[in-house]
Amino acid sequence: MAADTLQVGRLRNVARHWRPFAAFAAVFLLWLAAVRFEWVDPRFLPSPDAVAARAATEFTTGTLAFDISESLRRNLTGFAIGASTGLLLGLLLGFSRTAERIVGPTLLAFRQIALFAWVPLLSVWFGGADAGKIAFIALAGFQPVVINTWQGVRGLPPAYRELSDVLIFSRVDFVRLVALPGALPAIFTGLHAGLIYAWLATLGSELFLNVTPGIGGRLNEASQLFEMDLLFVGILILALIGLFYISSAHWLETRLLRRRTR
Amino acid sequence: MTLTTSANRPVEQRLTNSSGVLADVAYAMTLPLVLLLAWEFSARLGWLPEQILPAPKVVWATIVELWRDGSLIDHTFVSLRRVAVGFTIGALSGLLAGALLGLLPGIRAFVWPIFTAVAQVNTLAWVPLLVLFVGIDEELKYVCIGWSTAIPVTLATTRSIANVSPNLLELGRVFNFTPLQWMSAIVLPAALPSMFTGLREGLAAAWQSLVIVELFASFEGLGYLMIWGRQLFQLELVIAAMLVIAAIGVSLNAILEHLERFVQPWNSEALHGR
Amino acid sequence: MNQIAPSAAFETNVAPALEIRGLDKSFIIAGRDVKVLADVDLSVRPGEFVTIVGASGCGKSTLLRLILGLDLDYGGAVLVDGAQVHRPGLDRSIVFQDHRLLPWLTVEGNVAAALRRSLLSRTDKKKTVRQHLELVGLTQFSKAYPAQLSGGMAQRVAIARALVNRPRFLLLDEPLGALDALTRLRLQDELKRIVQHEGTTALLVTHDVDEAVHLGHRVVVMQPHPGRIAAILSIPEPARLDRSSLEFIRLRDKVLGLLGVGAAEPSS
Amino acid sequence: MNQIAPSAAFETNVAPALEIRGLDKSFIIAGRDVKVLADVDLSVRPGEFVTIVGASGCGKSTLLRLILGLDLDYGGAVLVDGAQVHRPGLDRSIVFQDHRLLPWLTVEGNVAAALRRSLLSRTDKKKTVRQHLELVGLTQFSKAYPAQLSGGMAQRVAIARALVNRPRFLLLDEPLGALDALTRLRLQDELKRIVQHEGTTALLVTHDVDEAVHLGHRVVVMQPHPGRIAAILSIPEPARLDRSSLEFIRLRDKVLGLLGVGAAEPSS
Amino acid sequence: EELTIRFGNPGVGLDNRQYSHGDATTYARARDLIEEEFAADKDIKIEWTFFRGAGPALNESVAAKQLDFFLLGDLPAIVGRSRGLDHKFVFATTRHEPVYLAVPADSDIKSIDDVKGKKVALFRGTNLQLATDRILSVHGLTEKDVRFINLDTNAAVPALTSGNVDAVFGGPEYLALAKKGIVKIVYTTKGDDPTLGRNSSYLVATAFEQAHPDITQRVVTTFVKAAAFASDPVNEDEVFNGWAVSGFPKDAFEADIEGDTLANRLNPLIDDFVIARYKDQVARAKAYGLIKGNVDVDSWLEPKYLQQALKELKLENHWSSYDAKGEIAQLGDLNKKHTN
Ligand SMILES: Nc1ncnc2c1ncn2[C@@H]1O[C@H](COP(=O)(O)OP(=O)(O)OP(=O)(O)O)[C@@H](O)[C@H]1O
Ligand SMILES: Nc1ncnc2c1ncn2[C@@H]1O[C@H](COP(=O)(O)OP(=O)(O)OP(=O)(O)O)[C@@H](O)[C@H]1O
Ligand SMILES: O=C([O-])O
Ligand SMILES: [Mg+2]
Ligand SMILES: [Mg+2]
Repeated sequence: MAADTLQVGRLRNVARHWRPFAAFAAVFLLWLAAVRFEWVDPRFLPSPDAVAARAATEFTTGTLAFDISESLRRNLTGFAIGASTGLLLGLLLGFSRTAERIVGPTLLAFRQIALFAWVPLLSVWFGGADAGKIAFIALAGFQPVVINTWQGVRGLPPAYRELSDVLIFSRVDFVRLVALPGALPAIFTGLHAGLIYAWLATLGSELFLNVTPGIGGRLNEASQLFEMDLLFVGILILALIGLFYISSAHWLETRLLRRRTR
Repeated sequence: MTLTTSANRPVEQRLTNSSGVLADVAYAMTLPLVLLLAWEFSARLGWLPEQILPAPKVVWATIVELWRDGSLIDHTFVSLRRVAVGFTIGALSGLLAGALLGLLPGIRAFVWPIFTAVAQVNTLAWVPLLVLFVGIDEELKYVCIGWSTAIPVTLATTRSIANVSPNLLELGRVFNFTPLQWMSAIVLPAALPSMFTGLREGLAAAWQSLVIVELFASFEGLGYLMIWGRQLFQLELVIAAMLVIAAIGVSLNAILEHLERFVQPWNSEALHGR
Repeated sequence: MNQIAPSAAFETNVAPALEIRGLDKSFIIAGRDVKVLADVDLSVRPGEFVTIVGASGCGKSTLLRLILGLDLDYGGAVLVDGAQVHRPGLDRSIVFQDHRLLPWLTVEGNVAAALRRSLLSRTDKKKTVRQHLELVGLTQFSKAYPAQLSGGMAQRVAIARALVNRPRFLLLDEPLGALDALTRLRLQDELKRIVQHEGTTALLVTHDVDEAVHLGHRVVVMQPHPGRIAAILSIPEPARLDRSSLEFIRLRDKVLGLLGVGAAEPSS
Repeated sequence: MNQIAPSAAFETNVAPALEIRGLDKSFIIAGRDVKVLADVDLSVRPGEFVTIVGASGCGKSTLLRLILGLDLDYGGAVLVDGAQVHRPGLDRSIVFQDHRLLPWLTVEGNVAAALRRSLLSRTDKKKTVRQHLELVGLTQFSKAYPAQLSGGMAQRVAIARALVNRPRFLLLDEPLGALDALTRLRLQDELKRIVQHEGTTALLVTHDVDEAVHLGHRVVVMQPHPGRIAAILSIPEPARLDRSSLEFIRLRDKVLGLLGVGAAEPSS
Repeated sequence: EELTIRFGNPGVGLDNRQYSHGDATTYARARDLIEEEFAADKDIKIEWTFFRGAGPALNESVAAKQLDFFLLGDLPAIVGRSRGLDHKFVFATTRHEPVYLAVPADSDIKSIDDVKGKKVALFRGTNLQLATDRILSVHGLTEKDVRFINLDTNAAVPALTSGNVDAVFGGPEYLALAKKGIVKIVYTTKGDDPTLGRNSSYLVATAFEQAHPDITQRVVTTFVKAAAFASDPVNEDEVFNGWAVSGFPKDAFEADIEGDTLANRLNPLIDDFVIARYKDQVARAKAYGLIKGNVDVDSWLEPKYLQQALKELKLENHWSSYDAKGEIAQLGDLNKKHTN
């Protein structure tokens, strides 16, 4: 019977791999039907083959591949800067009660300022070129990471803090052996959110700072010229890249956290 | 003899409630004051030209002026209304969706990837499309703000529920709890801290989205004020709007935090002990 | 209170309340498939008090989890009243080895949690919660949170919670482990009385062999690697009643011997 | 191994390793100020093994926390080697009542965690971790995670962790509570041997009076409401060595009597 | 030592192509005329930055001291100037840039008069707002007669096509949509009152101009030469080809210029017309609260480089100069040829 259950488990795993695709397929069918039966004004909803054709030309004769790589480069650079700064500051705030009391409230207040409100200031301070964009993306990635890391460390069960007191852990050991692993779920929440925001900011930076190659500019072009096929290509690419980011983060997370619970 | 050595633990413990709050406020004000002083000095010494960073007194004068002519209140009210409606819609649907996804791993397996994919396409990209379907009036603002609120709330709720300790979940099975009891006695309290984090994220996202959507299609609101300030290259207007947004954000956040403490007495009580 | 049910009263022709047949259970530990329970057979009659002793890690807690229906991934059969166990039920209640109190509920609230499905009126619920807190000596702490309790106090709350619902089956995983000698003796007698009085069928895991012999109609001795039943000893009622009786001491030493302790603990 | 230090060897003129004077400790529970330790005085000499028994909730764990320096909010003085305790130190190690293993580290990793501050070479660290896992019988589980252990196994890991650093003071909060009789006896003797051999000063909290008398040079009996010392009994070496000696049984019964159990447990 | 001359333009090509269109400097960019001019100077590098159709972002970069030469529409230039951005007005890049009224293909709006009471999209705070306001006032309307909705160009297109607004005032970007049949153009400033429409200017950062007057002169001369080339009707096709490097189709330029001439549109002179238009814009911007301080147009102008260029190129009499009302004050050679 134990062996049977294992078999069932394996089958269930296969099914699990299938399910996400089912949802995507359903949405695709819905789209096809909406086009076919004209549920939506055809000017607003391009057909899948029009979008596919546009994507093909954009990738072969157009600049889309380069646009994507430029957006990704900015996104990753900015996120790396923002997330690592956020992680370090978050840890500092989590460990040092004094740092927390001095910096914490201001940080929370700053976080309440909408991201896009920073565009004019960052643009004037860093210029509208790559420096300004990356600063903006870094800021976006920084905020959720710093907050979640900080709260994650703060929320560590007191029992674990005591334990590291008793084992006389150095700061480094405390971070490595207790705080980081203990705060890891929270930190991952922060990184997830940070990735999402940094991706939003990448698009935003390409729309609100000056235009250089990137997906943001292409989306803007699509909506100005009312080219719905290009708009859909852009949206699909945004979704795919975001999905890739999130699933990689999730994969990493489950690998790291897997063995903790029964 | 009570021990009051140089060790800071007992001192900290004794600084409960009233005096503790005072000390906290003193600490909290340090950094803003330092920043303000640095800002004022650099303005006085002319390190930063006015176009790069207007002096504090210019920003203050702008706030006073906006206050006098009533436009600050008008813009604030409009934004608050939009955020209130959008956030409520978004938070409720996010909590609901998150609860469903967190509780039903079967559905989660179907929907999660497509949800994450769609969540990656942010307000900015949706707006041109959304305008076609919901128009450009208040509905557009509510939908955008609600959407951006719902995403972090859903994410956090799903994760917090999916991460509730299996040991505690088991307990509910042992007591044969009805789904409702199971939710109220185990899942909810266990997930509450992260859910509140999600709500706070959602609130922040609501403000983000407000600015974006007020840029796209609005004549009023704090976000509009900010965009207007940028358009006219009046950074003092931008900073004034930022300050007001931050002040409101801090207050709303404080309310959420208070609520959080209120619904989790076990945390605050236990903290007093240990 | 009437003194009933000497162990002789459990005739073999009475339908068993709990029946375990050919139970096998494995876990994957560090990549390897490890068998933790092998071929366990056990029949428990209604109203019987069975105690289980055995080395650490021999699968006692696992066995209780399977009886509860918390884990269905095993070989063999677990039957309660003749029916295969599919899920936990209100008929079976447990004191977990880790007390598992809900940190967000007060002592009172934790005990009351077990009554959510009960049909009692609100005042009756309140009353029975109070009575059970009295039973474990924690009336004064009814408004405290778990983080404010000592280890033994938390364990007593868990006992109150398991009893409050008057279950037909009581599964107890070292419920008295963290208790001081006095409280322990008192609660042992309370458990014995309750089981007898209510006709409850009880399975108690313990490391205290005196406790096993004092409480059990039968003592199950388990052995590790893989966990299996080494012996089942019937305890005659006189031995259960008098801890200084020669029979009690003989049985205790026999259990100790089965556990491999023989030489260390002298029989007086 | 040399048999040293009968309790008579602990002269009063030796400077105490640990001295507790007029200790008072209160907690706020449900809004009220509750005194949990009142006027506790205790002197422990270097190399002495002191065991503590007392009702659940009488403040035993709290006392250990204060000795560790985890909580400084109390009245009175706690002196280690004549100096007031301000913080935990590598000289004092503890087995917490809840084992407190770090869930994200393997068994091995949890034990090695206590060696972070040690000056041993890497290979020596590995070796001593392995030795201590052997000592508690968990070599096979060195790569397992805490969630995969039984309650008793987790407790044994915590014991290995406390010992691995060869501390001068060993604080043990019911370290053997979840162990089966055999393992328990074995570990009792190991503890006794280690303490004697290394000259460690040990404080052990237990609910098992046999254990208290078997291990302690002195047994501290505490009483609740508020927690205070009711009596301190010196155990002569012969009684400690022979569990069947009349002296052992007399002392055990005396402790039980002090705990209020007198009548229930018959002296054989 | 090394010197980088940094040029900025508030427009960008399709696919983010680093090209723009609509004036002589963007034609020069397409044909590398500046690069050619400085080809011999090994230590001088040329750098172009194209901003997405927006003065604000360009102004921010000017404040961050990242640009030396840049083109700006009238209002953004005035706004930057009012905030103390230190630059000089060296020549006019365009004048009479038409404003169009676009409506959905099936709309019954037929002229300016029909927008009364309608929902109209408008990008506030841009020179479009001031241009629209003048159009309304010339037609006897005020902003109050119309229900304006603040929309940027991105949102205006879908809003218009989905029927969320009834009309939109905008630039030549709507010509392409009209060609696709998605909207139709029912009014343009072309041929209407000559003071309607928008103007733009070329500006140099004062710091650069003072440090490198010689280079400033060479830049201005190169652009004026390009303007002269572009103003010649025989070159029209080549100019459109140059602009089309930005990715926008030639026929859109043809449609935009229809009924007007490049000679008229690209006239670089700082004449009374231009000065009057800028002064009027300053007054209106103040009236609308778009700027706080004053902008003294006269001290902003720095025509000496333009004059020197015209002299060097022997073009003093090439373009006509106009009076404040837009009537010809002094007939230039171009118009003579043209009228002949
Ligand atoms: N979730 C799990 N995953 C992997 N292994 C497990 C799991 N739970 C228990 N085990 C293993 O099963 C065996 C039996 O565990 P169990 O908790 O039943 O022992 P026990 O008899 O209750 O021991 P103790 O007296 O120490 O509580 C142990 O070897 C343990 O490592
Ligand atoms: N953090 C805390 N906050 C409030 N009260 C506490 C806290 N910790 C302990 N107490 C109280 O202090 C008293 C003593 O607790 P302690 O844990 O020291 O008891 P103990 O003697 O170790 O009991 P046990 O044998 O059950 O472990 C108890 O009444 C408990 O309620
Ligand atoms: O160029 C303008 O943004 O008006
Ligand atoms: Mg167990
Ligand atoms: Mg304790």
